[in-house]
Amino acid sequence: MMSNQILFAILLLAPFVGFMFNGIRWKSHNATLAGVVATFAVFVSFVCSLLLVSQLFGANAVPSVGTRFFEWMNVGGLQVQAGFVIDHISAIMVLVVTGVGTLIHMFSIGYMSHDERPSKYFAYLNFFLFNMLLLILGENLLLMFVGWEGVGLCSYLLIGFWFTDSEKAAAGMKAFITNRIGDAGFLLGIFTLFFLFGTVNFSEIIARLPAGGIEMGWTGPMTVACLFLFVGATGKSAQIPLYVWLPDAMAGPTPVSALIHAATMVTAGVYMIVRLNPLFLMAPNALHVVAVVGAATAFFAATIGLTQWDIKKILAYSTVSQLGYMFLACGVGAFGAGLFHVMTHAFFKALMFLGSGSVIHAMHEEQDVRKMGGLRKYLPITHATFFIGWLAIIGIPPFAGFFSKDEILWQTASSPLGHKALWVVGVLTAGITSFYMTRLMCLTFWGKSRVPKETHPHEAPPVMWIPLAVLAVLSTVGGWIGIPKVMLGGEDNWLERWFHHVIAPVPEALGHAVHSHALEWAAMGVSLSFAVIMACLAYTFYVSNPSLPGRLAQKFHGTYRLIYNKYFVDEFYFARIINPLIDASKGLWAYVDVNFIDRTTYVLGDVVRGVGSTAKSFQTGNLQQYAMYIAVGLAVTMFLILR
Amino acid sequence: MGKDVFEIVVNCVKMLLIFLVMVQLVPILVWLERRVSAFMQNRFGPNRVGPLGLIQLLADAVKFLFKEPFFPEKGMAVMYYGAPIMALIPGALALAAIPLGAPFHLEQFTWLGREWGPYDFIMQGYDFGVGIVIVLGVSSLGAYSLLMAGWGSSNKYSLLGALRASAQMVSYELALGLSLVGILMVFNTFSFYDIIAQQTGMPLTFNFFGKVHSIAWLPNWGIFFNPLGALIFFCASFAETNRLPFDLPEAEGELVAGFHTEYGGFALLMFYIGEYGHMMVASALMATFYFGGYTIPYVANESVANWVSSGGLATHPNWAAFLTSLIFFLVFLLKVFLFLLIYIWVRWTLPRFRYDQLMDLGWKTMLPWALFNTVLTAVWLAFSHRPV
Amino acid sequence: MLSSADFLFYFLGLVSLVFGLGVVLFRNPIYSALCLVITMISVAGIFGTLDAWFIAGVQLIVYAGAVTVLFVMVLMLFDLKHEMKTFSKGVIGNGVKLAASGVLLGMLGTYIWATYATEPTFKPLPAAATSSIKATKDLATSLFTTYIFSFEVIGILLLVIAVGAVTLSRITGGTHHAD
Amino acid sequence: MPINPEAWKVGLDHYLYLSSLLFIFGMLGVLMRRNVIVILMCIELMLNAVNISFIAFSRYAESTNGQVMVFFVMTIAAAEAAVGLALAVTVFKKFKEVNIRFFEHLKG
Repeated sequence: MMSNQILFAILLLAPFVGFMFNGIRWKSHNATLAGVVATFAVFVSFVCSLLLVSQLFGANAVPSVGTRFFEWMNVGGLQVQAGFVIDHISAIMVLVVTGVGTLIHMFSIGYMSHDERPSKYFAYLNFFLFNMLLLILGENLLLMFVGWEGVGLCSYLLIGFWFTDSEKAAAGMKAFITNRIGDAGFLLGIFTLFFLFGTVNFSEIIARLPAGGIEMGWTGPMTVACLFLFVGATGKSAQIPLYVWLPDAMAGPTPVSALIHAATMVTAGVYMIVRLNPLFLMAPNALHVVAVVGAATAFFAATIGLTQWDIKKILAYSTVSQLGYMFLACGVGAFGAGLFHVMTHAFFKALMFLGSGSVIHAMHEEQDVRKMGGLRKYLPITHATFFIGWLAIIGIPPFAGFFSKDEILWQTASSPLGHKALWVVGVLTAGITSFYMTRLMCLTFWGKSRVPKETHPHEAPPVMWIPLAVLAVLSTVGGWIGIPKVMLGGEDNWLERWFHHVIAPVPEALGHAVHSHALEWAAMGVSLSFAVIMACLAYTFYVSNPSLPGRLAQKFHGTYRLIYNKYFVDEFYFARIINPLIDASKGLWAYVDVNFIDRTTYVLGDVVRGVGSTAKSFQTGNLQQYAMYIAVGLAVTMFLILR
Repeated sequence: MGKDVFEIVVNCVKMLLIFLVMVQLVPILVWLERRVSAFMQNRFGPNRVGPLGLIQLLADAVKFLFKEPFFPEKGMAVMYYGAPIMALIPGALALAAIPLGAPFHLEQFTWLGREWGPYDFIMQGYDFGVGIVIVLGVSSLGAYSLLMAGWGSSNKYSLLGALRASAQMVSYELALGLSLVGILMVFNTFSFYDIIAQQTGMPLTFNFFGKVHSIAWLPNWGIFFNPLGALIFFCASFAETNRLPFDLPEAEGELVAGFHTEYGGFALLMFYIGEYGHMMVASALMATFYFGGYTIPYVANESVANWVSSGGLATHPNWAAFLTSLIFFLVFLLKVFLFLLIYIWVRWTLPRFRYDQLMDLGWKTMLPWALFNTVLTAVWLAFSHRPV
Repeated sequence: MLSSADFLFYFLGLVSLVFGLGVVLFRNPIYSALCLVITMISVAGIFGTLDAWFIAGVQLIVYAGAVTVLFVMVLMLFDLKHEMKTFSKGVIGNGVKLAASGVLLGMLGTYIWATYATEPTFKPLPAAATSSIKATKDLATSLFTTYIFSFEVIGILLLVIAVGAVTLSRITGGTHHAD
Repeated sequence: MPINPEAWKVGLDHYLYLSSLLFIFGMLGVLMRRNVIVILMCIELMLNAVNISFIAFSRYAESTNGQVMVFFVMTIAAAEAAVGLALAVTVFKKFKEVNIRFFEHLKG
């Protein structure tokens, strides 16, 4: 039996070894070898994480499995261990990341088979996974931050993977810079927490929380820390106001979008908040901010999704919207529901992204849905799996999305931290989601074919559709662990029992939850029927009566333009933030830099030059003179020592 | 620990004797060389003066002694005259460090009305216990003789010969030293006496995977333990002594006569003595390390002593001890002569190498093989004592 | 009464000092090099008086047999004869150099005299330890156990040096490109 | 000063005197000579002087550590000689002389 330490080491290092292997032979064109090695590395991690997670089950279950490799730093009061832990929260994340990661790696073997630099691609992908595992398993904020930065780097590298296209390179840059803003917030949050608790270890922070010391105001230290952390989360998880990078990030290869920008990395913010849930519960105002931002993001992103024509952009905005849901869940204190949605979303969104990858592959890199349609008969497997994903995301029972989304909506309505208005927004968003997802299905797979004559779509090879099939199964059954109480006759579902130890309940001081079975059934019915109605509407719009959308767009011209151009957010950022910053920087350079800083350095330089020209006379280049200095120095030193 | 006067006198005499042995063997070798080469080339060789031309040696010596000594016009006197002397010293010192016969013990005896002894004598000039290191160190000084001769003559052929010679000697010293490492590992000592003692006796005995095996009809000689090392050592010693096929320093076709172009008469004779001295040292080392030194194969040392004392050759035990040692000395001399004959044989068989071939052979063939021999011996030693 | 070992030390010490001075003072570098050889040999002998026979042999092989041969060879290749400018010029500089060396020597001598002159001479080694075999074995043991890391590092250094020396000697020009 | 016969008995101090004298000789050579190769030789002289005191102390303390040190010093000395001579050869190829002053051209 291997010790946990070895298992952890293999778990962490397997992707790193894969990265080294592919990184060293980065010039190779052998996609199969690179892909198989990379996939195998991740699969090894998956097996290790299964072995480790299995210790949380059964009669001898332990609350958490952890190990410490070495002391990373010990400076003053700051003591950081290179320690890793799997508890009930990280267990779900690590299984999702390695499991879905394995499938996406496998898919990539087929998808990247014709690429020029497959080894480089798989090296980046493995390195991403290594960093993601650091982020998830790290027992303290600093390790998480290392992983956090690492995944940011990999995301940048992979978005700009086809860097010869300057637009794609720019997209990578945008993602990186936007993330930096969030990271700065995250770092400030870490500093605040260290200042408050004198540690960066998660369990120690939680243990040192003041008992019952809930901060009601806006300026309490914990509220400030939580808000800083949330800024970090908005950057990484693409929330208002920092969501702008995620749609552009679709410039990367589609499996990357599936792995990084849908299933794993973007949920890091949610994961971080769930990890620190007792802390956030101490700062209800911060949670309100989280909830409002989450709801707003969900709604806005969904509306933008209505008007997009690029298949990946639609999915990207859908991702932003779903991430909003997760933050909404966290904001109302339903952390378990949030993590539940992370998991189900990882399944069905990875499925849909990979499906779209399969479509794009079949269409020879065509991403515009207007040039698709009727693909069902060319891509039967892709269509079937995509169909399941569609059912899951619009929330049709018994598919995964229904349970998690319903849990979030019900918690929003019933939790003491929730609000009716948030619920309304959530339901509206669910409807809109249903609409644009159906639109996507209609435009891509159903209706008449608009495929150009020279394109001959073909079904993907097995190495690509097997991951789709596995993900489809997971999207179907993945939600069954969280069947609502009312459906089980009042029993706690598996998920609640799983999270029993690690997710704190909303404190009594903040009010009481609403308990009404009737209300819950009603809410479920409302959201479900709304989603079905919107889906039918979309079917009417885009299959039965294809001219209707155009006329509507003509009629509500202003609104359509506003939404189509993504509310002009990018333009706003440029006009109000980026350009003023550039102007201010130029002004600073022209006045402050030239007049003060440069002058100071000139003076310093003159001083140094003067001293140097004096000292120069000693440095003649005459070796024997140097030897003489040594001899004299030796004599003087010996005199001083032997005196 | 004041030493006895007799002991000191004997030691001095011993050194002198070793030097004389070296010097006196040279004419015999020269005669041998000429006769053997004549035999190999189907000629007669010197056969007119005395029986088998043996008196020819005397005539040669006289000629060398009475030739006019000359000095090159722009030469440097110190170096020019120092070089031949330097040629003699390393050979003699190195030869003095090698045991030429078994040590012998003298009982207390009365002579000139005084009690002397008891004494223990070694048939060797001096013994520091680290024998071979000193021998190698001393014989490496031979390069200076050539360099001084080349520089002191103020002749470009001499200089070129000297530079070639010293480069060659420095290069081949590496292979020479490394080839000995293997046999030193086998015997696990630096001392010549221990090495010879381990080669005494009859059946070739060795460990193989923890079991002791023996081959009854082979003597217990070093060459069977380290044949590759012996081969490399023997080849490298040719270069070390500047003999054909490695006699680049005096390649007649290119450099007139190399470093001794400007020498004649007695000084030239001294260079010859130095060269033959080096050959003798190499042969003696060869015999000591790989062929049992002064011991007689198939015969135990004690039986020699018994034969001497029982055969009535010597009545007094001191004389018996001395005679026994003398027999061993003759045996050793025989072995040395066999190797010297091989030297001569090779000289008249193989053509001269080109200089780049010489360097390639030294650095790219012998050095790696000597290293390989070391590793091989280490592996062999590690496994030979370990049962499977 | 001087023992023979003491006599040997004085003799070898004198030889090494005289020829060491010769290295510094001879105007012809070849003579300097030959003086160096003799100094090396006598230093090897001094090692011998201290019962370090193995080191003495190595000194002969490495210093006298290889390093100095290299010096002599290079000097002969350069064909350097009598030098016009043997010593560096400058009254003040040379004065400082001489003074520093003299002060250093004085201090060293005083220190040695104050510290070690009253110390007993060497204890005679036990019979087993005088055997060169044993001493050599001890040396090898500490070389290959305690100092194994330094030993390996030195090996790498030698490799680097070999490559560096070959590279340097292949350079055709001087420090500046020939014009 | 009366001559004390005991003072002539060789002890550690005698070796140290010899060592320091040789060292100072070598140092003078390094400081005063112009020829690079002679300077290198004087460095060898200094190293030898140090080796003497190493061996003397090793004998005095009856430990082999000093001899190990000497071993290392010899190795370093050989390496240093090789590189130094290679440099000298390089300089000689350019200037046809090996004066130490030519190393001044290395600056910049």
